[in-house]
This record gives sequence, structure tokens and C-alpha cells, in this order.
Amino acid sequence: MTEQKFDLDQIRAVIRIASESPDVAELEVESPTLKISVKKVSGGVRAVASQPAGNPVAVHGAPGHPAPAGPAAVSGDHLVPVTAPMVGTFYRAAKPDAPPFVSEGDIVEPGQTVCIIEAMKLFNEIQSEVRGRVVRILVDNASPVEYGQSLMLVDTTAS
Amino acid sequence: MTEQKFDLDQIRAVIRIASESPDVAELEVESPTLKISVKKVSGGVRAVASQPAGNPVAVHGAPGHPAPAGPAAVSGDHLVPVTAPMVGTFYRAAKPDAPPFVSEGDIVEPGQTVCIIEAMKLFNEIQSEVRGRVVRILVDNASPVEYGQSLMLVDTTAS
Amino acid sequence: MFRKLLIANRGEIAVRVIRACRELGIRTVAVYSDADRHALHVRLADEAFCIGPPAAAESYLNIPNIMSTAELLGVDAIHPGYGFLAENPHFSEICQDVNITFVGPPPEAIAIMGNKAAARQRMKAAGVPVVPGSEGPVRNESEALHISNSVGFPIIVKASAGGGGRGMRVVHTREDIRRALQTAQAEAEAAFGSGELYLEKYVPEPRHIEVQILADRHHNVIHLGARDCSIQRRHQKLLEESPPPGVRERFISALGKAAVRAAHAINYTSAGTVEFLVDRDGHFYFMEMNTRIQVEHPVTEMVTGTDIVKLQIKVAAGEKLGINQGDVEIRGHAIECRINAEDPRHDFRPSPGTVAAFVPPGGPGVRVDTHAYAGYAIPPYYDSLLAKVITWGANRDEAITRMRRALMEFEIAGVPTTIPFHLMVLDNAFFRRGEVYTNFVQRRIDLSTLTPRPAQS
Amino acid sequence: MFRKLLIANRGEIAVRVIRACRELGIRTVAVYSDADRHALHVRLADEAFCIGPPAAAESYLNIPNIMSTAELLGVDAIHPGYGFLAENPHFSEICQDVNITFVGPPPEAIAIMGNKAAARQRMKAAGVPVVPGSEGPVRNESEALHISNSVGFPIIVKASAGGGGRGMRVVHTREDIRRALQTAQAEAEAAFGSGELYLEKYVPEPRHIEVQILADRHHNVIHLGARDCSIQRRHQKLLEESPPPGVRERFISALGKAAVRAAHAINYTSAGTVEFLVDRDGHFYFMEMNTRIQVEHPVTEMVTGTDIVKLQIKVAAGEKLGINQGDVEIRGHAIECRINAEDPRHDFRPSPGTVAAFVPPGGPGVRVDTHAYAGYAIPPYYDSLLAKVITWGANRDEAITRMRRALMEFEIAGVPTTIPFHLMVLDNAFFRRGEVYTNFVQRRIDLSTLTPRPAQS
Repeated sequence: MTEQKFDLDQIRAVIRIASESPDVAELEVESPTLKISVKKVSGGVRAVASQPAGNPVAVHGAPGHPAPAGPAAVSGDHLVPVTAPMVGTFYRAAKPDAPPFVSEGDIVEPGQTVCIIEAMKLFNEIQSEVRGRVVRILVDNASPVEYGQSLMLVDTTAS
Repeated sequence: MTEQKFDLDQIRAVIRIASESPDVAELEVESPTLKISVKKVSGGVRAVASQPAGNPVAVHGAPGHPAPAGPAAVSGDHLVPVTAPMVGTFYRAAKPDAPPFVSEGDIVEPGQTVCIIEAMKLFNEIQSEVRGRVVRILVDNASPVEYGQSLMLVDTTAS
Repeated sequence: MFRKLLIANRGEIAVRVIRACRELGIRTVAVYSDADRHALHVRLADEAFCIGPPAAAESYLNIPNIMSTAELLGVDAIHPGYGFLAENPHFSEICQDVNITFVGPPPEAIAIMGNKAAARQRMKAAGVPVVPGSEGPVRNESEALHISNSVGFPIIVKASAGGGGRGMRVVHTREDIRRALQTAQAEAEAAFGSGELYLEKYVPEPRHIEVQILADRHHNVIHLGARDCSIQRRHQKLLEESPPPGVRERFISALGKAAVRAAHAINYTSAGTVEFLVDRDGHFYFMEMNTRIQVEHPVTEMVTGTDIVKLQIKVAAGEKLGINQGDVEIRGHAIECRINAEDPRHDFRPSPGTVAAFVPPGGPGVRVDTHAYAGYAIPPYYDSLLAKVITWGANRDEAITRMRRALMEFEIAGVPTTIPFHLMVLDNAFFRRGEVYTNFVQRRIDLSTLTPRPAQS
Repeated sequence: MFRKLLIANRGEIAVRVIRACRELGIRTVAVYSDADRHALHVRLADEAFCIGPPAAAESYLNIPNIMSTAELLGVDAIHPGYGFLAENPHFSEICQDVNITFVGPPPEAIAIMGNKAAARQRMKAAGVPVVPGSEGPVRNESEALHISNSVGFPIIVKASAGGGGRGMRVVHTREDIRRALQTAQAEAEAAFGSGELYLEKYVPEPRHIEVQILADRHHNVIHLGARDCSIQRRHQKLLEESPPPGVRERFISALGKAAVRAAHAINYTSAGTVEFLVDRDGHFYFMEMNTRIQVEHPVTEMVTGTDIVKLQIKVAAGEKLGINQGDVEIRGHAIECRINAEDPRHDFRPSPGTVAAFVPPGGPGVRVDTHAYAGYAIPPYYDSLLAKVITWGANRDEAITRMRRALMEFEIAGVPTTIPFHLMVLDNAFFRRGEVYTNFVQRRIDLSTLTPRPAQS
């Protein structure tokens, strides 16, 4: 079965609507391809998104604010994000002309370098903490990344 | 299967309708392609009134605010309030030494005077609009009453 | 000083009066309609009493219920705010009859200024310049023609009992006079119950400049400088500022003296505003006097450091003003934007609804007068004023920049507001240069270019 | 002027700096920790960047991440606010190294004032009165005894690197000196990493009066009058006012001149505050200088009509102040109450939680600086300041009455606040008379009588 990707912008949009409505405690919207349930908690929003054949994914957003791509932004039973441990510039390869450390579809091992973050003129190698398949690289090469930003998603059930 | 986008304006509109209806606690709408469920934040005074059809409807008062003594504050299948049609002083009798128009337990007929409200030196006789038994007089004699304040409750099932 | 005061009003002005009373140590009674049970003025007052159903005629204009409440709760004064009963001489008289102080001028002063033609005659006699025109009401077409010939075209036909642009017609040629008289009379009769009309020379592109005055019962009358209220739409003020831009201090002083003369001429007491029309050559003409506190009074408070509502209550209690003209010093510049629950993209249609989020601006030089809060449901029965944002700056530039900043950070979700409109005005080059006139919005603002409010980022 | 400025701070001061930048036309970058994702400064800034986990040491004090953000987003200036990195000369130096303007004084000025003993020596040399005491650090007990004999008991032992009351001991007799030195040293070492101590004559019941100064890079230094910050609890300021009550203008002028001398002596630029201890006979002594913007700067803004943060940014960009001492005019009186999310009934314990309802006060003479809003969750990681309410009045009485009114109408639900405490102070007869001193709260306020806040009605 092919992996279906969530439309993250849709999820963010629904969460934003729930967040901006102080009267609303829970919101559920459902279309033939996607169902999103939002349950609000004090100070934030808890959301569950599911696709017909998929497992639920918890999504946290910021009320009245573009959903940050923070460490808790995307996680699930089997999708583990690699997050930025510092602020800096994200590089997929050690040098501009070198091959990327990993590409989507690659299997990574714990401790394997998956990218570099340059901060204060220092190049910091970022390692995967889990074994699995890189299903998505979320950040463009040479982009600035925030602390905690999800850089890529690793599917730990893949082999 | 093609990816369908949520109509965000539709979701917002449904939330707005729910928010603007203080009587509504939950709202669910469904079309072949979209289903929206809204559950509102609870808080404040909660009263339960029955609709003729028999389905309970949750009614929320203003949080952090005394429950209004208005006509909607107390209602039910069979209890009908007599409310003040003007601001003034509530009197149970025509004169200080006269017997009260009605007492708890009395049966009243439509059009029967049940009390007087003095406003601008004028004595206004207040009539019951229904037939039933006066089960409770809510205001002390010679007290000021607001517009719409419930003065007494009449049980229309009594005979 | 009063012990307990009833506020016969709602919305931001009711909140404003409660604030003044709290600072004066006066207990407050709020009255409210069924639609205003959760209103802020009800929450802030010491006591609150429901006076009727939502319709204003049965609640905020319901004199019997208001007076009953006043007597039942033992108040010794009533503040009418603006609108509703504020300029009703009958209400003011009833208060007098039952020995409750009406916080406003004597009924006679209200009555004179309520009749435009009578006011005009009185002002002329007092040496306050008026626009050339008819002496009193015009009875027929030939009289109107005669006057038009002497003051010259264009002329304007106005209703004696008028206001808000109804019963008004501009006439450019003698041929159009008859029809103008007919339609204006019909409109005036429908709107005010009186078809009495008068004529004035029409001043093209005038500015609306008004003077805040304060008068006590000891014959002290002072003015607190002038406000420019030229930014209007359909005769509704939208943005006001003090001092008026591009005007010399000497001119404001002359306006102020004329306003004080006007107040003396009708034995005025309380706070009031004398409105002038100012033409392109700097001539000014008496337009009307508002015998009440005005929406835009805060801009004057910001530049003078006074509290006009507190002073208004103080003089109503018979006290002396305590400040004289020499004490009044204008500092810096202040602007007010009226934030209405209206959609400027759809012809400013009123948009009641629930305010889902409400984060007012703050920081230096920003004042907010509002009765709204997060979760507030705007009732559809009353006017659409939701909040007044007033900014102060050391000069006009700073006041404008600060207003821009304040409006950008003002978060109101759930209902459209006039904020995008105000941002357009603030960014307009003519406005920035102080080139304002009562048809500024028509002439300089293209409402069709109003885009949805830009996101914060 | 700067093009883009990063605010290395959070809370109300980050919002304050964003407001100043917006009025100056400077784009803003907010940085935030994981705990502040929903913070107002993040929402108001043009760009926002997460710099670390909740702990301040890993986020708001994380120099590498802050500098990386500054470089990645191409800012040309960093404003440090107060606290965190504001008085860290190392951070200021790093900014210099990478050609980003630090909105604050030069690192040398920060460093001098960061060392209490060095600052004292420098001030003495510049002719600014200091409390009699040791010349520089005391090395041992016999030296301490010698100094104590010459200035007379009681004396106070202080940590050179100190602040906030830690590493401080009052000594009344020569017998107690040894123990005081030992405990103060231990405390200072634990708190500041340096056990260096110095001695001063102890001034009983002093007032804390400070002077706001502004200095540009063109050798212009002015002062904006004085603030009284005597209402403190455990060396934390709670209520500040300007001008200080019951003090002559001549005295404030003398304080101001001393503060300007202090600034010149260390080649100070930017906004800063020189704090003085004032004894019962009206002698004043230099205490310390805060080389940053202060929490209480708004009271000075309210009485002078200046915007200190805008001026601070302006001089950081190399511009001239544009106002001289003669332009500074004090008008009326202003008071600030710090509304902390603390429970004054339980020893002011910090009380993070979610702000369920938040309706700030408004109306005339009221300013609110806050980062809170309805629904805001106060994180437990940072200080408990929730809002600053500042009121202005034509005189001190009006400012106090207005503050009382503003605090009564301030609705904060969900967390306890210091509002009930402030109402007690405002109602205190000694406070009303202006009898304040740094131990006022201990001596005049009985916290055990604090009752739950009275209901609005």
C-alpha cells in the first residue's frame, strides 16, 4: 500500500479555526479522505487527524498563530521526527558538491548522520536516534531552522 | 482517491452559528462530503429546560455573572412565570391592610389580578395569563422589581 | 457631591461615566435592556437594574422605567451619556421635578440648541458668526428665492429640527429651489416630525472644527481648545483629532472665545461642544451646539490633561470648575479612531455578532475606551461603536504613527470592524499633510481598494 | 535607522520593544522558547524564531542560538530588554564583534556598573555622593573593623557582584562583624560566583529614589526626573511613582545633575537609571546604576510625554537625542503597579496557570503594558510579572484615585494576582501622605488582613 501524506496545511487550518473560537471545546470535521478531531485543552489545542486507512497522528498548534514546526508538531506511532537541537542553517550534505547524507526512502541507523546544522560558523552533524526509513525531508537545503524544528520524518516500522 | 479540501469558511460559519446561540451546547451538521461537530465550552450557570419534543437542551448563562432573573431563567414543561412588565414596586395587596391578591397554593384564572406594581405613582394591576396553581411567590412584598423579573410561578398542570 | 448616580445609557459611554464616578467616590446604578444582561457597564456598576426589552424605545428611552429605577434605588443624579435621552429637554425637566440632578445643561439651553433656527438667531445676536442665510424658518418659495439672491448660490436647505444629514439639500440654481424645498420638507417631516426649514449659504469643502467648553453654575465658562472632526462618512464622524492640523493657535483662540460667548448667551452649564464650519479662507461659522458629552471628548482630555466627565459631574453638583482659562495648556497631539462593528468593504454595514477574541492595544500614549471583551455578543439593537482608540504623541506625526501601530496590534476576531478603513486614512498622503475636509472620505479614500486586513506577520 | 531588530527577551518588555519598533518603522524578530509558542510577543513580531527549550539558560540566555537567529534572519540590532542578557557585557561584546548593534550602553559601562565596588569608586571620583564605607573590597575582618569604627555603626556588608538582597548583612555591633562577613561571603559566592564584599554605612528607613537618564553618542546626556521606588518587598519593587512624593523640585534637580555626572563619568550611552538612597534628612547617596531599560520606565514617560524606548533605539542607531534638558517638563503625577501572578495571601508565591478572563482597565489616564490575554497560559519558567498598570493624574491624589479605580475594574480570572495587595497600599494613610521608605511594606502593611478581592458589585 502506498503511503498517503497528510495535508498538513489543512490540519493547521482546522486547528486555527478551533483555536480562534473561544466558545469551542471540541471540533470534528470529516471529508471522504480526511477526518480531523480537535479537542481543546487549557492554553492549547489537541488534535487527532486520521486518514481512512491510517493511524491517528497528534498535532499541536498555536492558537491564532501559524502552527510552528516544533518538536511536537508531528509525531505518531511509527513516524519519528529528527528535530533541530539548535538554531542554524540546515544542510543535507557535508559540502555543496557532496552527495546528501540521506534521501527520502533511505534506511537510517541510530547514530547515523542525517544532516548538518551550521551555527556560529560551526558545522554540527545531526544524527538519527532511531532505525527506520526516511519518508520525508521537511526542510529545504540551506534553510534556516528554529530550535526543535522537525527536519525529517523516519518511519520506524519500515525495514 | 482525490484529495478533497475542507471548506474552511463553512466550518467557521457553523462555529459562528453555534457560538451565537447561547442555548446550544453541541452542534453537528453533515452533508455527503462534510461533517462538522462542535462542542462548546461549558461554564457558568447551567439550567436544563425541556422542549415540547422532549429533547433536553442545555442552557448556559453568563460566566462569572449572576443568573438573570429574566423570563428565561425559570421555565419548564408546566411552570409558567408571571413577569414584571415594568420597573416598579411589587405589592401583593391593593392596600397595606387588604388581603393579598393571591397566596401560594391558590388557583388563578387567566386575566385574574395577582399583584400590583407601583411605578411613577401609578398602581398597575398585573394579571395572570394562564390558568394554574401559584406554587411560589418569588418577590417580597414592597420590593423593587426589574423589568422582566419573575414575580411568581404558576403550575399549569395543577387543577 | 452626589452619593449615587444612575447612568441612563449603555456601551462605552456608560463605562466611561462609571469610571468617573468611581474616581469621585460616587456609587453607580446601571440600567440595561434584556439584550445587555452581560454588558460591561452592568458588571462594573455598583447596582444594575433591567429596564425593558431590547428595543431602545422600550428600555433606554423608557422614561417611566428609568425614573422608577432612579426613585426605587434612591439616586440623586442621572447622567444621560450621549444619544438616547441626552438632548431631551422633557427628560431633563422630569429630573428637575423629582429633585434628581440631571448631569447636563438646563432644559432651556437644550431646547434652544435643539431648534436650529432659534439657535442661529441667538448666536447671531451674541456676536457668534453664523453662515449667511435666512433669519429663522423660510415660509415659502418666494421667500427662499429672495434670500438666495441676497447670499448667492450655492445655498443649502436644512431642517430646523435636523441632524445627521436628513432634510438637507444643496441648491445650485434658482430653478432647483422648489423641488429642493419639497423633498427636504418631506424628509424632515418623516424624520423629525417637523417640516420647518431654513436656508444657509453653502460652504464648499469646509472643515468641521469644534470647541469643547465647560461651564459651572458660578458663571465660569472655559474652553479646552478645538477638535477637527472633518473625517466623516455620511455625516458620521469617524476620526477626530486635537488640535486641528495646520491651524494657528490664534485661530483656535478666536474659535474658543466665540464658543464661550455662545455658552454665555444661553446661560449654559455643564460640558458642551460648539461646532463650527470653517471655509478654505479660514472664516468660521457657528453650525450647532451639542448640549452633552461627546464621543470624541477623549482627544481633548489627552492634550489638556483634564477629565471632562469628572468636571461635568462636579459642576452638576454645583461645585466650581476650579480651573480657569489660563490653566488650560495644550500639550502634544491626540487622535481618536472610532472602531465600529461595521464592514467597510460592504458599505459599512453594521455587523453584530460575537467578539471571539479581543486583545486591545496598550503601551505608551494609547488609551482604549470600550465596553467589549473576549466573548462579548454585540446586540443588533443599538449603534455599532465597539471601541474608541485614542493615541497621544508629542506631535501629530507621532500620534499618527502610534495610532497605526495601535490599530495593527488591536486583535478583534469574530466581527468585521472599521480598522482597515482607519489604516487607509492614516496612510493617506493628504491626511498626513493635514488636508482634511468633510468630504475627505468621498474624495480621497477609495473604499473599493480595501483589502482584507493584513496578517500580523 | 535600523532595518530589522531582534528582541532577545519575552513578556511585556518584548511587546514594549515591538511597539517602539513599529512606530519607528523597524521590522521585528521575536525569539521564543518552547514554552512561549503562544506568547503575545511572538504574535506581534514580524518574524518569530524558536531558540530553545523552556529553561531560560537554554533559550533566552542561549547566546549561540540567539546570535545564530540574528545572523540567519539578517538583523542589524538586538534589544535585550531587562533581565536575561541585558547587563551581560560579554553578550554586548559579541554583538559588537559581528557588527550587530546592541541596544544598550558600551560593554565597558556595563562592566563597571556590574561591579559594585568599582562603580562606587568611579562615582566618588566623579563627585557623585556615595554612602560612607570601604574604598573597594574588604579583604579581612580587621580591615572591616577599622572601617566600621571610622564610619560608625550600624554598617551593612554587601556583595560586590550583588543585587536582590543576596549577600547583604546589617551589622549593629563590632562583635557581629565576623559572622556577618562569613555568611554574606558564602551567600555571595553561591549566588554570584564571587565572594567579594564591601562595607557601607547603614542608612535606616531610606527611600529609594532613582533618576532616568538618556545619553546619545554625541555627548548629550539628559535626565527625565526622578522616580520613587520605595514600595518594595524583599528588594523587589512593587509600586513606583514619579515625581517622588513630598520632595522639592530643587532636590530632584540636584539628583538629576548627579545622575548626569555619573553617566558622563563612564561614557554612558543609551537609557539608564541611577539609583539613590535618600535618608530622612534629605541626603542622597549613589546606590547603583542599571545599565538597561527598567520595568518602571512608563511612569517617567507618562509625566514627561517622552517615549524612552524609542529614544533608546534612536541613540543606539547613532542619532542625536533631539531634546535637551530644557525641553523636559514634568506634568502631573504617574504611578505604576506591578501586577504579578503571585498570591499575596500566601507569601506572594508565584502562581502560574491559565488566565481564564482578562479585561484590562481603560479610560482616561490609564496605561496597561501586558503580554497577557484571555486564554493565556502563564508558563512557570520565568518571572511572574503579568501586567503593569500605570495611571496618570493632574496631581498625586488623582493618580492614586485613578489607580484604585483601574485596579478595581481589572478583571483577571484563573490566577491570583497582587491586585489586592496594591489596593491595600493605595488605601494606606501613610502612603496617601507620601510617607514611604524601603521597609514600608514590612512596617505599614499587614498582609494577614488581606481578604479575598471584593466582588465588583
